[in-house]
Amino acid sequence: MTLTTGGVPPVRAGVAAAVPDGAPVRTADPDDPARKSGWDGAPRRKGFFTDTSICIGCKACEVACKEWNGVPEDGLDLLGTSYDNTGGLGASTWRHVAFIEQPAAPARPAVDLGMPARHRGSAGPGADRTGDTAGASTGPAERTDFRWLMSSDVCKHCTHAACLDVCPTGSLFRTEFGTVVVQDDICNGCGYCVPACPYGVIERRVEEHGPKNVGIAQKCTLCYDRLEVGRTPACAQACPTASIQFGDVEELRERAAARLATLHDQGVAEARLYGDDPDDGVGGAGAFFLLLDEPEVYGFPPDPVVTTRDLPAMWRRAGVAAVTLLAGAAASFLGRRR
Amino acid sequence: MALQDIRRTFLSWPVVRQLTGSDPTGRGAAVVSDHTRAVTARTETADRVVQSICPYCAVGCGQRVYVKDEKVVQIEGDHDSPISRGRLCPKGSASEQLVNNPGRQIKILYRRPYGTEWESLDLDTAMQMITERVLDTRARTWQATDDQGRDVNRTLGIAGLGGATLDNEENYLIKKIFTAMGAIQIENQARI
Amino acid sequence: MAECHPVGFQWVMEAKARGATVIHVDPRFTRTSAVADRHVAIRAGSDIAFLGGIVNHILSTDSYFREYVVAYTNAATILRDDFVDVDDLDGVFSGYDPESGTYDTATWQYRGRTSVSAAAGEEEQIRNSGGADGDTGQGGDSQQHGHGSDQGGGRHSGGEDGSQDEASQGARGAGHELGGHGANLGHGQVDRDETLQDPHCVFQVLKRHYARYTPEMVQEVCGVPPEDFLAVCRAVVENSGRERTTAWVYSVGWTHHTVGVQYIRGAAVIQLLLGNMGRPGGGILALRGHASIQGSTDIPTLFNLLPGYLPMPMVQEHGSDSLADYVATIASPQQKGFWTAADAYTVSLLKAYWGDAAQPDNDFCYRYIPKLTGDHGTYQTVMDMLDDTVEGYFLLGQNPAVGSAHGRMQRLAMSHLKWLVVRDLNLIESATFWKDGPEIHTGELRTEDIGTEVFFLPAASHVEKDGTFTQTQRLLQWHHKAVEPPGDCRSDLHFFFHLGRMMRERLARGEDGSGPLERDRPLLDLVWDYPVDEHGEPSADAVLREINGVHLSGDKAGQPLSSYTEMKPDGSTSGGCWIYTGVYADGVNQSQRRKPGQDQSWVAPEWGWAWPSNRRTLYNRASADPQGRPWSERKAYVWWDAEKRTWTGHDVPDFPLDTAPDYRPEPGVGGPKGLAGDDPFIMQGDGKGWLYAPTGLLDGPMPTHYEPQESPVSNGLYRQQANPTRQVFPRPDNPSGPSGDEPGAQVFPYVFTTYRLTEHHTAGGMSRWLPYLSELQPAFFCEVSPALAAERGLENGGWATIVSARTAIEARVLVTERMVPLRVNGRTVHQVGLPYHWGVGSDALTTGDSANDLFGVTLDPNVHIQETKVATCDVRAGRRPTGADLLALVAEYQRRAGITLATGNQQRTPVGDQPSPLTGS
Amino acid sequence: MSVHDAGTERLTDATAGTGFRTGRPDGPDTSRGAGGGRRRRRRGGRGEQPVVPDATFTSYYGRPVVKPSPWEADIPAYLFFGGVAGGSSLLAAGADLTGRPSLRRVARIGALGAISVSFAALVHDLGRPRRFVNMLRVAKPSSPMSVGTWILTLYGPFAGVAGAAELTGNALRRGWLPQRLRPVARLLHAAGRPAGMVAAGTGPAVAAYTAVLLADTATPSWHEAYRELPFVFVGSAGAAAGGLGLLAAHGGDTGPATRLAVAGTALEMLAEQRMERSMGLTAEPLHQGTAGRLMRASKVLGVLGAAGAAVSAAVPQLGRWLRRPAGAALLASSVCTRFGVFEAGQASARDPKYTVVPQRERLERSGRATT
Repeated sequence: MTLTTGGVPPVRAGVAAAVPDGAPVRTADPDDPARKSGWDGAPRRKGFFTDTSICIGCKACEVACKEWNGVPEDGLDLLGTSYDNTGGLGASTWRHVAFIEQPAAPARPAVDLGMPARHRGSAGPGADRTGDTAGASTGPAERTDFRWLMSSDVCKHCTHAACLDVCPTGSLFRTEFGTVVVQDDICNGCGYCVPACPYGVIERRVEEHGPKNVGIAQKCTLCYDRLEVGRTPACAQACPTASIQFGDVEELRERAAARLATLHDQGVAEARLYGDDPDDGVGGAGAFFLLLDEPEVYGFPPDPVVTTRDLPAMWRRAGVAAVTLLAGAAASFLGRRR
Repeated sequence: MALQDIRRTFLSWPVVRQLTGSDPTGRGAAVVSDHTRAVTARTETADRVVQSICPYCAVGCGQRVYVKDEKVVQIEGDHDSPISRGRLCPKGSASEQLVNNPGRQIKILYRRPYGTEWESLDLDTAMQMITERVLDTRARTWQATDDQGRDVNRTLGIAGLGGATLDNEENYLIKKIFTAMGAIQIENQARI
Repeated sequence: MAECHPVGFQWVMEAKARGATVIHVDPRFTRTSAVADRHVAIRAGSDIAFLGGIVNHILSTDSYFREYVVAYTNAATILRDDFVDVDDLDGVFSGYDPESGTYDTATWQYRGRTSVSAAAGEEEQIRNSGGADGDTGQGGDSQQHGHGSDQGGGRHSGGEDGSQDEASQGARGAGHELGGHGANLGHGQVDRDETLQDPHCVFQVLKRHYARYTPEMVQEVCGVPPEDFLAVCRAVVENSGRERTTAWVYSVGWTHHTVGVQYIRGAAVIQLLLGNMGRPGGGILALRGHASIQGSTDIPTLFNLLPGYLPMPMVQEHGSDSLADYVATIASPQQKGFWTAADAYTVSLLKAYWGDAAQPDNDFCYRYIPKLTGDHGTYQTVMDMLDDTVEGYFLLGQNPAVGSAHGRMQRLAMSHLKWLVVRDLNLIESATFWKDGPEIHTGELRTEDIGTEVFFLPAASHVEKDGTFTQTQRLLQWHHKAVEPPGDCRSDLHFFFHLGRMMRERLARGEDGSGPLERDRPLLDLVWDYPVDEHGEPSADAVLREINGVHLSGDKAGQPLSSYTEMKPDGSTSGGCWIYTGVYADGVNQSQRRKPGQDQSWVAPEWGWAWPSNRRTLYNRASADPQGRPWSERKAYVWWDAEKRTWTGHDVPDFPLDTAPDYRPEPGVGGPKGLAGDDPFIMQGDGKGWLYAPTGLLDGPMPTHYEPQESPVSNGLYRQQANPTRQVFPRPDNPSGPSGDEPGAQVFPYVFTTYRLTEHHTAGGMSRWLPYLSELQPAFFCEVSPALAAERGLENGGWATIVSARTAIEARVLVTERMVPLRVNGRTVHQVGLPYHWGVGSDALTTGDSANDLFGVTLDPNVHIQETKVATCDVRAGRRPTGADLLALVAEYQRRAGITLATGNQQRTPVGDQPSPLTGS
Repeated sequence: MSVHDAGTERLTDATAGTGFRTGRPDGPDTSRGAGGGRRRRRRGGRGEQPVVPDATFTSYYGRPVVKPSPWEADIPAYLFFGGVAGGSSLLAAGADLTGRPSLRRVARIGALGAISVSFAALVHDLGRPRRFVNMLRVAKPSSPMSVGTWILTLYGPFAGVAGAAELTGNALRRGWLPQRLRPVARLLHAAGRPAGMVAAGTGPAVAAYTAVLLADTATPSWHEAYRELPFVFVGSAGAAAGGLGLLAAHGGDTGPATRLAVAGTALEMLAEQRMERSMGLTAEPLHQGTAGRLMRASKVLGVLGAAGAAVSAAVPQLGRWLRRPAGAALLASSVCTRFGVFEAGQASARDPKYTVVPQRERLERSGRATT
């Protein structure tokens, strides 16, 4: 391959340069998910740290992802949810930028007392918020802490990944990078991974988005093909403000902790990390976040747990139930015969 | 099928790999398919990569254009650029689609006066027709002097709008040919 | 900036991470506001009041950078004592002629000076603040951008009254055609009072002028509470001085006002007072919105300019046949700086155009250049189309049916053409207006009645051709061709080269083989022999070489020029654009340089090539103190090396390298040698940064607040409501709504403003056809506050109809607290936000009504740019009527508002309620 | 215009989900501070007792947090038929051993039919049915569907042999078979009993594992049911198998079917009640909408069916005409249970409340909440 320009080496060299530390460093962590999945000598686990405090909601990640992975366009609907017309992650959306508009707290307390009840399906937020619109009567002075939060969501590539656990074909697999990837040539579209995911990430592609990979479970691959050749995933490479950071999970966790400390020092008390804790319900996510509000504000589950954590108990219960049925059936043949 | 093949097929059965390899739970190395094993980034298999500049706004982000079999297969940020450091906005990230969009109009269309539909036209004919139109209009609307007899050497019958999305070289030729043919009403987005 | 230039915005985020304070002043709370330290909601169209308030704060608290101001600006310069400011004349400066709506600028001059020539484009604009990027978008990061501006052009003050044009020509100055080359000062000697105490010195005049711009006034006019305003003032002041600098970044929506140039002047005054020009981290940065919009003004596809900001000759000003006359109007040999070599630049251009035919004895074919007689700008041209004087129209990557003001006028004008050539990547609305435009739907046009012959020629994309873009920081970057264009797609280089070739071939034969006519000589003598490849594509590289210029004789004959200083007025050099000379220095295409940023200094001088002379920050002599030492180590950029007796630093010094800081020229010395060692503003006739522009502007020497053409409030400063020199077009098809306290103003009670979204690009030709972008913003919408939604019964996700004095459009509704009602002048002003990417057609993936249809045509007098960032409207719930009912609705609104031709079109606001006669026809 | 419609509809969701910030009447002021500007929604209007007292919660425009399964009717049908098959194999084995040929015949053929339909439903539900065989690439204990596949792989052939033996045995007896096939039929006949025994041994697994299949998801109303759902399902399977026996077997052979049906129904109901108690908020969907209607129907039909079966057994005169409707009711009850549980889960996944509130409560219980 040649590079058409003066004096710049071919892109292979560029690729090598893209791997910051030259040859991939092998993981030494015995609990590394890749090692536990049979990858001897796996490189260090790769992941994303998404710092939503510097996200500008440009959606470059969404487009770069679709471009690289050939993910189809999935609908031209205006959703009326701020600048989010994507809605959420799904089979044909592997990156999703959430937009949350938060009015400042009104000066007066106890807003729910005496307020008219809010009805499902009534008009837009504006229609019945007028009495409480800070700007309506008071000007901008009292709403200085109006916030517009933005956050780019993605597959979490969990340490304990329910989708991977429940996949009956081995289509979903743990890669040597510790990520979780669907093998399009294997998946038979059983759909089990869909309800298994505690974050609602993976989804089976429907025909309207076709024809590529219709009926097959689809989600972020953390650009497995790019990682194979030492490249940064498309979304992280495109991200203009480095809100999406790619790297070794271990290092990213340190970076995230440092960033959190900085924000706390700056008085941003509401900053918190989400998904970075190896002791959480999914064993820590490979893609974790710095948030400025509760996880559910962004559409995240506040305390996700990999469903298979309870699987041994489930099997036990089912075993007892099966024996009960066997015993019951046997018992039903006891007694007097008519 | 030779026995050897059967054996190989059997041994590559993930269940067997589960039982014999380092991945007993079947969630990693044991279940990888041949297809997956062969995966590589299309940036690596491209015939060449060409350095370019994003065509949208004027920040001037660097782009790398990957070409395979004379088709653009990927456009992404050029990390060498001190302006953009490899990053692109959503529009820049969509550049490949700008080039390869199946809906892109790549044929000349012609609408005759009072016509209700497009017709097709080949490039040479279109160029000939446009040349005629320009020269006819120029001849018809030529002003050698203004109403006070001062030389103006121009036509006010031909106008142009555009240039801000074009190359400097293109703008240079446009201004040069407009000026030489006496057409002065050339404008672009900078006025708008 | 985050909205429209996300990748450039990375540097803002980087600065913020290092402790910079980011303030965003915008009518809307945008993605930029979301990450800014402070968002200040401002009423659209009130920016001069805000900027003036900051000037007043700086002056009244003595917060200016005194050493910088005294040494580097014209603060100390003494003005004529017959200058009268707006406060004494109820809103106009001295010299105003209410009949023509223009100024005689004689009284604005420096003492001892008469007006030599006022140019619309003053140097500040060309080199620094730029006045006229019309592009709505924005554009880039950068140190100091200094995009060129495309000013000039004759004024249209109501009808083409030739005699009036002629008579007022001298008084108005030659702004029309002087283009961007800068104002001619005659000479560089001025009277100065460096104590800044003289009541007639610029500093004192400025102080008096802005004394009324108090925080309270700012609140009244802009709707910005004093505490917010003062917080901004403090941040700006605290972050300026020796150790720190503040940058002002505007997106070129600032130019979309009838006082657009003065907005930018306002920022320039602040930056000069605070010592933020020519220094790292300072400047006024224009964010431009098209890949090469900077290039298209440098090498202009603009009526009033030749390459390198040389003016197009105008009959009245330049005479019609003398090169010497022409050159004399550009710069006086006694003035300071590099414009004194305009003859060399012009002759080199003529040699590039006409080669061997251009000889000293024929004035280098100067006569071949067609002459202007007035305004031939795009809006004037559109009106000429309606008058059927324009037969043919080339649209080159531009979609005026959606992107220009008054879309209806644009489309109707195109229906008057004989032929239309559209070259674009997609089948844009301007190519299909004859079958699916809004006027077809209303019945105003019938496809079968439109005689316009339309050629749609698909264009090559950026990866299908070689060439350079000039980005917002004046950087030329080469893009390499990657693949051949598909199908019939061709580059514009291909199209125009072959169009020229075919025209020349035909003309050479002449009619009936009778040989060429005299008028065809400019075409036939043209240098038009670019090498082509096997596909017939001309070599962009060869064109760039021609732009750079070559030595034509001597031992270097045939070699590219390395600098514009090598250009000669004797015909021994050629060069198509003098400011680009050096892009082929040493015979190397410097725009192709791509040394990785990580392998070079932070200035990255080896990436691409910046005009002029690969200089990344303009006026960088000002980054050192008068003695040539950096103002501070932290802000060191360019300095005087006393040992080597040369200027040096991180960037290419923007100063004669061997001119020592203590050098003082003899009186009467002009040109580069006329610059004193402490004259950093080398393109200004006096070498100083202009706090006050004695010449060069048509609407005042200092920015002063005027209301927009349409405004719901009256001017809080004086009787004069809007810019008294704005260019109005009182035509039945161009009505304006009443403003302020005028009767009928309440019919259009709301302000609307337009803007871009991250997900789309301008008029949509490069975004609304792409699935990946269209799905992100799939429909035209309006943004309204909850309060306005309640007032008008709008529902989030529902429909609204927005009605202006011109038309009514419909949009989906986003109710959002990001839109804030403001308290202005004792009343609540609601603002409606409208992205302008959509248009009515049938080919794009997402279509919708066009926000620009709501606007009329009223222009800034200096640069002929339309006011498309603010106007008034009404908002109704639900969809608009269709067909003739739509026209009836608009007519009803016009009737209720009592709109006549006079409404909004009297340049001087009449006294009281007495109607005064119409200006113009 | 479809854009408009879709937008409005989605908006309604958004509006409902975003809600109007109410704060918590009995809690600390959550409107600012760490939770800055959270919007919370309280279910139920004033004066109405909410199911869960403190169900204020925040969501992203009311959008689901987890995704409902993409499964349609195939899967609950699969659950039902799997249950029928598993239970029937037990009944068949018992009948075989205790000499109840009509019950054996009905149960064996029923098991074969049910497992066939069940299998067809499973394949039909796949996004890529032709790739069904990929299920056999791996054996993953972590995947109930993988385990289930292997259970079915084990069970299916034996149930099939038993069923085939029954079908061919009948034909053989009646001399319908051509000469050539008779040795095969005799072989099948001989294999019938051992195969039936194996099928009976694995049948309970077939019936029980489907509960794990649902429970091993992030679907709130399935996962939270994991403790009791296997009992509900085996109960339902027993009831359904008994019902099938009642419906189709000869009256004299139906005693075990009756007992199994009554016991199964009782188990199902008891377990279901316990299950709802342990599920907390996520039990709510079992009472609402389609799921609620199905679960109510299941109970009514189950009670009627079981009662009918019992009465049939006790009063043979009534049994003659009551037995079959009772059997049908039991089958229908089982269908309703499976579809009801399925729908409740789907509904729970579509409403973020059932994901967010329990997790938030869990966090607050454990003291890990950040607010």
